Amino acid sequence: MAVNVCDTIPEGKKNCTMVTLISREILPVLPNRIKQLITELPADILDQLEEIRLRQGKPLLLSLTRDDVMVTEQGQPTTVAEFGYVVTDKDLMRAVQLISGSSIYAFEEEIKNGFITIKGGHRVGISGKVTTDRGRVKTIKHITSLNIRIAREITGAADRVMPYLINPVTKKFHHTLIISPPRCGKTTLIRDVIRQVSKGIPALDFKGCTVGVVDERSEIAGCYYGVPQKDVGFRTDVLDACPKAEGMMMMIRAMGPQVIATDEIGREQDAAALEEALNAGITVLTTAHGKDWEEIAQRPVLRYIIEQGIFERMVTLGRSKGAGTVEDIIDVSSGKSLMR
Amino acid sequence: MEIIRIVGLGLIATVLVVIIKQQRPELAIQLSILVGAIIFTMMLGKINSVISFLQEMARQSNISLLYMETILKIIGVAYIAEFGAQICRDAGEGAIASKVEFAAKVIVIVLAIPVIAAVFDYLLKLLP
Amino acid sequence: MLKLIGACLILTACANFGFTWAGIYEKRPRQIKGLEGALQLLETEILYGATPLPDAMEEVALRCDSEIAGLFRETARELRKMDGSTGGEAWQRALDEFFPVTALNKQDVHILRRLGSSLGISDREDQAKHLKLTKSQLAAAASQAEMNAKKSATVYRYLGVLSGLLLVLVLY
Amino acid sequence: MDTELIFQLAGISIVITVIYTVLKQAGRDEFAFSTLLLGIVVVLAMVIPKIADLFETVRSVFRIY
Repeated sequence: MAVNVCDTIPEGKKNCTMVTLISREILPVLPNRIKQLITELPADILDQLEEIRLRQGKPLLLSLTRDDVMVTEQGQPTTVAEFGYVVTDKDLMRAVQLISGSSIYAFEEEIKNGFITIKGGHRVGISGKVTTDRGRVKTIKHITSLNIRIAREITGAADRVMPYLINPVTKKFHHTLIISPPRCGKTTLIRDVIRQVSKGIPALDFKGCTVGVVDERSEIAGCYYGVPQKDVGFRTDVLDACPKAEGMMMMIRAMGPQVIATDEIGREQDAAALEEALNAGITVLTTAHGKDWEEIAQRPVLRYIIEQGIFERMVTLGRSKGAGTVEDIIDVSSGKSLMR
Repeated sequence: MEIIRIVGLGLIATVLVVIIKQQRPELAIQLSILVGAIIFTMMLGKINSVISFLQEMARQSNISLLYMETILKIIGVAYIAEFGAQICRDAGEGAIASKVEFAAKVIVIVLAIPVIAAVFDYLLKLLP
Repeated sequence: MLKLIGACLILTACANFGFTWAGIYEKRPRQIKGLEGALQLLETEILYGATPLPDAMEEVALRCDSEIAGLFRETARELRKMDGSTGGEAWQRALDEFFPVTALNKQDVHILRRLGSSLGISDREDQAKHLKLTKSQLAAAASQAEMNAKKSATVYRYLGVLSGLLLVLVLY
Repeated sequence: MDTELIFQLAGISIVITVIYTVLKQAGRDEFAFSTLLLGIVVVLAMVIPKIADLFETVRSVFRIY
């Protein structure tokens, strides 16, 4: 049984939220010409919009849920590259300035990491000519590509999975690993799980508990100047742009969380930090890149973590019914699927 | 009293001219010209009455009016020339002043020619 | 009597004009110095605080000389509008609006304009370099303005009163 | 009426002298000079009618036509 989390939201509401979201949060950071082109697009394309890609000298590309589309000079969607509006270096320069609020210097760290989070929690990926200093990335000098990823916040995305993640008897949250290939709604799901855990779920008689989010890539909470732009619940503390292992230790030391949430674990230090959290009696919620758990087990660190029996639940996501389809939920101790 | 007024005016004007002369002689000259012109004009009214009296006398004593008028003209020319020459000399331009005076002398002689001619006529009549 | 009142009016008007003119000459070095200080604050904000431009501008507006705070406040306001204009453009627009109410001359504004084109488009060190350059240019302008002011302010004050007097005398 | 003119002229002369000095001190020599010229012209304009008056009177008094 596979469920698309997007289906849980009424169609009309989704439409209007998407268009207003784009006009309020995405358009202000686009250069005028591109802004105009996107404003003129029909609402159903805006509704499916996931990424806006600006590449110098290449046509403006909009990634939609299923395919991608270009925009002609007249503001019409097209699939022929030759007709597409070609992004100029001026467009890119303006876009970079607008994205950084005309303060590129304030985002040096972010640029080193390859992305900037803008207001509303949307991430903008950057690439171009990198200058290095003693073998380490110093800054990206000539920015030639931008990828504006529209962070969809789907309240209620986790409604279907929450019952499986909470122990019906002890009313405690299980250690959970979310496995998903890229662009399948992993972050959307973990964000909503965090929100629900933080707020509590009256229907399941689950009282909210303190959540510490170590948001290394500013993706879960979408922090803009440290303030979460997404609803992650009121019992949630966010360590923005903090290395995971260190961040988890910081959280454990001082913030006293009952649940620690991070995204994309995979390094050795992460495993050590996870164990530390377990020892402190903290529940862990995290994600990993991969198709399913067999694939995950190929990677030594993840395999080690899984073999330790840390996780009690594993949620796999896929695109079989659009982004955010929950493919499976596995009870690790018995190895059985809970959804079938 | 007219004279008090004029002397007072002259003194004040002198003080002013002296003050200005140190810095800007060209302006001082103009001031002195003005003062001279004003005092002159004031006095001309009086001279007018004197001249009228003289003319009356001449008419009563049957002296030819031609002579009377010539003399008056000569006095006028002399006055104006004196006025101009004085100012030039004040400004330190003695050369121009003497030229003006020379011109005045020539004009006076020219004006006096009819009178001189008359004198010669009489002399020729007296010497047969 | 009427003549006297008129004479007084002309005299005060001319004197006032002279004093205002002198005031402008005296204001300029002060305002340039204020600008220098403000840019120093901005440099600190950018170099050590990495404060985003709108916030940095507002911070500077609060802390700098009140005479030139308007420039920074206006820039911050323009930036906050989020109407697709970059920091440089906001700066230029603020300058256009702010310039007429100051004693700055074209040369000073030109220095500031040049700063605008590099505002916010590079990393911290680069920004600091640009700000330093602008500051040194302003410092040169300030010392020149000061010399100018010393000479000109008194002259214009005298000239105002005296020309008033002259006018009165000529017309009296 | 005529005495007033003397004071007016003296005043103008003094003011112009001061302006000239001030401008000269400020290093605006050409300005100073033009002010002076202007002053002389103005003063002349006031003096010349007076002289014309005088000459006219002299001519009428001494019957020089």
